Amino acid sequence: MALQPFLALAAILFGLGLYGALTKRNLIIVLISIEMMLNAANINLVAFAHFLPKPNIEGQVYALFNIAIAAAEVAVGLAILLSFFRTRDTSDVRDMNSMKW
Amino acid sequence: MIGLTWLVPVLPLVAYLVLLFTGKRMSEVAITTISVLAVLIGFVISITVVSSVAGHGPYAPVVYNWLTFGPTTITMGYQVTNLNALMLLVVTLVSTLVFLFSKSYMHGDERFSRFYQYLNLFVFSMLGLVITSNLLELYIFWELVGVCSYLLVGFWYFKPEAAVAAKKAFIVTRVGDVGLFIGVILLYLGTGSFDFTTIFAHLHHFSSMQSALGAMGRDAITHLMTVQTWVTISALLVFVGAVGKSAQFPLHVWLPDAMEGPTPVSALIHAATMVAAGVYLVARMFPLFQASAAASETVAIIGGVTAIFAASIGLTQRDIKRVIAYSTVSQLGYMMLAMGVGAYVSGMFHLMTHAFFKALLFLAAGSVIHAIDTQDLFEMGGLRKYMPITHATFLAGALALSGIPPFAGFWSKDDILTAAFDSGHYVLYAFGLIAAFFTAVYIFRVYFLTFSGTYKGSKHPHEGGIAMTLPLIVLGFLATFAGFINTPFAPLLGNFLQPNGPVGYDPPANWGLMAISAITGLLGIWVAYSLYSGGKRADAFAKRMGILYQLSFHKWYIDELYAAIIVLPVVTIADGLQFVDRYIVDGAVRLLGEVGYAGGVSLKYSADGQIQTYGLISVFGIAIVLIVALLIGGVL
Amino acid sequence: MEDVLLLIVVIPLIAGLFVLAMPARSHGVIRAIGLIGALIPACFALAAYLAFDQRQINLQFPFTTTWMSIANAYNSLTLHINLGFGVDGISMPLVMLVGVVSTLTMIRSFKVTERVKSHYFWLLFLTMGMYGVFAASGIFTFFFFLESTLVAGYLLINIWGGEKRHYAATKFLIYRGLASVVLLAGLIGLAYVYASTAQAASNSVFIPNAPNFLTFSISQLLTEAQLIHIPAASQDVLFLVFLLAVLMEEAFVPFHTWLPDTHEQSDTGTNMMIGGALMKIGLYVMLRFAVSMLPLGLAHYATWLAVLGLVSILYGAIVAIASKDWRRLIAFSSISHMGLVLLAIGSMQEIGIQGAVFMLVSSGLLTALLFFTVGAQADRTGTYKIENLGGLSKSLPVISGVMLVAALGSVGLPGLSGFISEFSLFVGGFAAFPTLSALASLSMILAAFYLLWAMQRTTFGPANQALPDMVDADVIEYVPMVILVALVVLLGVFPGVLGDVVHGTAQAIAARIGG
Amino acid sequence: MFFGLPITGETIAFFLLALIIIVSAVFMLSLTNVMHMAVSLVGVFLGVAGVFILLGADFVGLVQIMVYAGAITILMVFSLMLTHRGLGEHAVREVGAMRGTTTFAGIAVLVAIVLYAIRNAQWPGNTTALQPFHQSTVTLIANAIFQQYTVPFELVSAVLTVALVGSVVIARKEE
Repeated sequence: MALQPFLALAAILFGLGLYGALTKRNLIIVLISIEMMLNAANINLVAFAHFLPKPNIEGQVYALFNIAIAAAEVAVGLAILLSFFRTRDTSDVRDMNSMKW
Repeated sequence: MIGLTWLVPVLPLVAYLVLLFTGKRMSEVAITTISVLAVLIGFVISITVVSSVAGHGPYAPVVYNWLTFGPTTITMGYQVTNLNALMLLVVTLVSTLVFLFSKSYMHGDERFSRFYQYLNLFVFSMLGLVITSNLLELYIFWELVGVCSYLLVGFWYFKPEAAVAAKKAFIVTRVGDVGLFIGVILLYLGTGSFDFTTIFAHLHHFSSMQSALGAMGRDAITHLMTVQTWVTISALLVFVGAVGKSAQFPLHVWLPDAMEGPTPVSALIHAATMVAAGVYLVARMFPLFQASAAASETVAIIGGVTAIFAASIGLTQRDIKRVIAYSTVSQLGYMMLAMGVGAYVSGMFHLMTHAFFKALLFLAAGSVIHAIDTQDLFEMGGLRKYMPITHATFLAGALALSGIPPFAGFWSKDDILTAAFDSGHYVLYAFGLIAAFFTAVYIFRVYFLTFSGTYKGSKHPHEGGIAMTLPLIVLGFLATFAGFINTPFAPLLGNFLQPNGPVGYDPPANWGLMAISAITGLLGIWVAYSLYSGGKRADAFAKRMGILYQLSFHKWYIDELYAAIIVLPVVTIADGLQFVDRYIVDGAVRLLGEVGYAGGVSLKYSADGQIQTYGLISVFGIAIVLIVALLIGGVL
Repeated sequence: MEDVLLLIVVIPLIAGLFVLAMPARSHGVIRAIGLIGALIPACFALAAYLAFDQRQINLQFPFTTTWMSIANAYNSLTLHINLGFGVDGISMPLVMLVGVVSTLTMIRSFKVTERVKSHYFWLLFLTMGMYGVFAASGIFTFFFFLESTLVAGYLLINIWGGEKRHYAATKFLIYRGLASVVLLAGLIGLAYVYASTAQAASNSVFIPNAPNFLTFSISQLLTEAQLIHIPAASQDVLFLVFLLAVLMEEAFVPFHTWLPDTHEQSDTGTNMMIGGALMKIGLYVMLRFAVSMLPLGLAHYATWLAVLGLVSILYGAIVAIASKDWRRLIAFSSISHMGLVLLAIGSMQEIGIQGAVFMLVSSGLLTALLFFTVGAQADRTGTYKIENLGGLSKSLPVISGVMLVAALGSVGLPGLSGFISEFSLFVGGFAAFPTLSALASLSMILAAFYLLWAMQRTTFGPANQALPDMVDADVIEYVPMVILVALVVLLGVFPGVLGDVVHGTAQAIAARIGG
Repeated sequence: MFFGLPITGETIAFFLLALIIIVSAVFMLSLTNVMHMAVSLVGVFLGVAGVFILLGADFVGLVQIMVYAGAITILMVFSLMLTHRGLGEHAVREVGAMRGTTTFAGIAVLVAIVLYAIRNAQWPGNTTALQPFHQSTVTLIANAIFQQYTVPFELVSAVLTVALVGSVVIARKEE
């Protein structure tokens, strides 16, 4: 196996996640898409850890940190969503624009 | 006593500082005593200095290092030469008398001590000016006397005319000062020194200046100049300084206005000492003018023109002090004429006698003004009865000014006219002679209008106290007899001023010319008598003269001319430039700011608050960057 | 004595922190701390000034400590970023000037009653910044303190200024910030050009500090820049960058419009600081970097410098005539004076360099004095508009008298410090550019015109009836006036006290630029 | 040979996983039913976990399964259900075709360039070993976390705690 297929896979997954994050109107879906992007990044980290001339465990460590932070992010994101939904009765990202200008 | 010369200027400075810190609590008598003592001691020292110089000749300068200035070191100090010693004597003598006179003239003024402070500061500066050891030091004191003049002219600052006159005096003389300033710099650059002796030594062999000039500047003009033009330009610039200070045409306009100051100030500063500094400067820099015929010729012409020009204005003025002021301008013109034709001794001689009789005339005028509180000639008259001493001394001064033998003015003025005639300047001689005629007319016009006829005012005039009359008497005595120190029979002053052989051009006595000028003076007096003694004929005469009278009365409209061609354009340009600055230069800046602001405002609508839009734009941004990176190659 | 400069820079900061620790209501304590915090460094500066060795041309009282090192910064050279201080004959007088001006500003600011605590903190911060700028011996240290003056100046204008203070403060920030950016480019460019040239030349030329080529040390750049012959093309470009920065920093025409606005909107104390010390930084940069290290660039642009200087001289003088506000008048007057310095620098004469330092110090003192007296009369009359004033000599004789001294000093009256500065500058100018200098000398007449005209309308004439009743200077106000007048007279009568310090360094610079 | 790769078990496993991931992701984005979306989401996360294991990162893979496929997915599904009303209403309010196409085009360009770059770049040589580390990855990770990365590790735990508390505070009903 070589490095490239993994990087390519990660790139494609990243692109799909990005598409979801930019087009979906439901905040939950957007969050899910972001998780997919994070997963793509994790694939890269682990793949590099594996394929570097001198394999290095730190890639995996970073991936773990990533996962932890992603979990925290999802928790906070969903909490905001619930709070938002309760007050505005919507989970549409287009309604979350009170901070413009 | 020669070692004490430095005390002469320092004493008034000390008096100034004492008055500055304690003057407010002192009585008028104490203030006057301190001040008069300061200059009187100086006068005594000056007498001994003159006597030792007469025996010894010029002394070497006494200096200390002041500032390291490029490759040279500027020194400050003093130098006693024959010329300096003479000036020292004249200045201290006149100062002492004016200080004494001011006591009663300024009596009761709430800023009495301030007045004496300024006077002391002035005398310090003036004395420093006359015994200076180098050109830069001369310039420093030159400016200091100017600022003292500014302060004293504006002494009654609450009078708007005085405020304007003070500013005008400073700025007009400043024009001249800048000329001198540049002249000093050019001389320094040419010779590498500020010392008179060094500069003069270079003037004797131009080749030494050639190298200094060659090393200078990337400016094309320096390469076009020969040493001769360099010297001429320097001399002319130095002369510009003298023109400003000595109120020569065309910078004479400040002096008559300066009469807004207290009369003792006019006597001391604007008649006897400071305005003569211009002549002194030319005398001090005499070798420089000798080295450039063109410069000397200019000096002579300006002097001659000023003499007749100012005298013509003096004929018609109504203000007693203004008449005398124009007379001063005119007489200074004589001195410049003397310097210009090379008559060094005659010029200095006239400077000295003029200091005496003009101070006398001003003080006598001051005595009159003090007595009747007006300066308008046509409100005076018949004062002979009330003020006999003032009358007598004024008459002596007037006779001296008119050049009637054997009064002081006759000898010195005649010297100058003879020199002008002998050196071949016939036109200038004619100017001088006509000016002499005018002089006799206007001063006796003043005399007759003031002292003869009947008194027209209401206030009861009376003679001032001893402090007023004593200076008048002393000066009257000097105005009468001072001329005898340099008669053709015994040229004492000439010998004193030329210890190392003749300087400049000293014409032999010419009895014919003497007679002509004496007759001219008498003729002038007769004209004045016939026109003004009765009072009636003057108006008719003025009408008959028509436009000439108007020209003279309005001072040839010079003030109006300057207002129109200098002041108005400068102020207009300033206003215009201010507008440009505010709305065009700064406007461009603000426009730039506004464009940025407007851009920001319009772009803010593109930020719709949708995070997905931002993300989309970022995607395109990144895509573009990546495409560019790909196209440039090597990066990806 | 080694750490004296560090102390001078740090003490105002410490005092500022003390001020912050005080309760906001205790104005008296805060003012006392502010005064002491400015006075002690000023005394140290005086001690350093007196101990200054006039024969030595290197940076004196050196203090250096490495803050960080960047390996492989350029061409495998290591860059040490230092906190370093040191002064020579140019910066020593300016450090002293900051000491005088800052101390007197603290006294003047006793009159500030609004947000006293933060006012004093920022004044002390600004003091620290200016000390740091002039005492810095490293490019990094210099720039760090330069930026800190920017912050403090901005806040001082923005909080305690006049009606349009936000506008003025923003303008101040943008212009000086822009100048800083350009200056930073120049400084880094200088270090890198030096590093590459020195590395290339190290085979043929002995370089004392080899192989430490990449350096931010001003003294090393000063001593070695001329050894290695930086190519003329690089010098030209760098000089141009520095020139642009200085034009903005020092408010030369046409980048001047921020200065009148700033002065017009600032509090008197801030004006004293800005006009008295802050506005000397630009030309100090010129002398320190552009002139000393890029002689070929200077030679190439000398005429430009002179022309730009002349434009500023005449433009400033003429617009000053039409100025209706005292503070704008002073601002334009100082633009005019600084133009003269630029002209003299362009002359590349030793005397011009010496005159430049004289003028910086002298105009610092005189501008501070002018702003102080103008502010003092405005405290009483409530206006800076010249047309609303009149006859102040009657009610405020002392303030008017000192104002007159300051005005005459600015006109260049001998016996006051302005004269010898102007004279030196003109000697330098005439030696190189007689025609331009002759035109510049018109400014001497114009200066007399606008200053004395303004004086006439302010202090002379009958008293303006619309003005309120006033009392003359109180004891506290005597202190700054007496000290400043005394210093102005001291410099005017004995210029040697300044000239001896400047002379050696000016000579060294002149030797570098071949003047 | 398959895309220039030797056909081994490894390769086959990779392509299977890749297929699962991509298809699930596409489903995830195109389906509208909540439950279907959840299932495809699990597919993506499990596929990624498989890739991790394929790369020898067994510990990370297991964490991925636990955290993502387990916890996060459940959380998402719950949220979707809680806000079902909103979802039902707004599910039709998708982006316009224009916007969708532009976004797709932009992302396609981006991904294409990245793929091109990946293909053309010089990468370090291949490692054939399934497990390049000579020790257990768990040991290695433990060493790294508790020695070298102690501070970040502690910070992460702090972040998690804060996030936990913060979520509660934010999501709590206002009094």
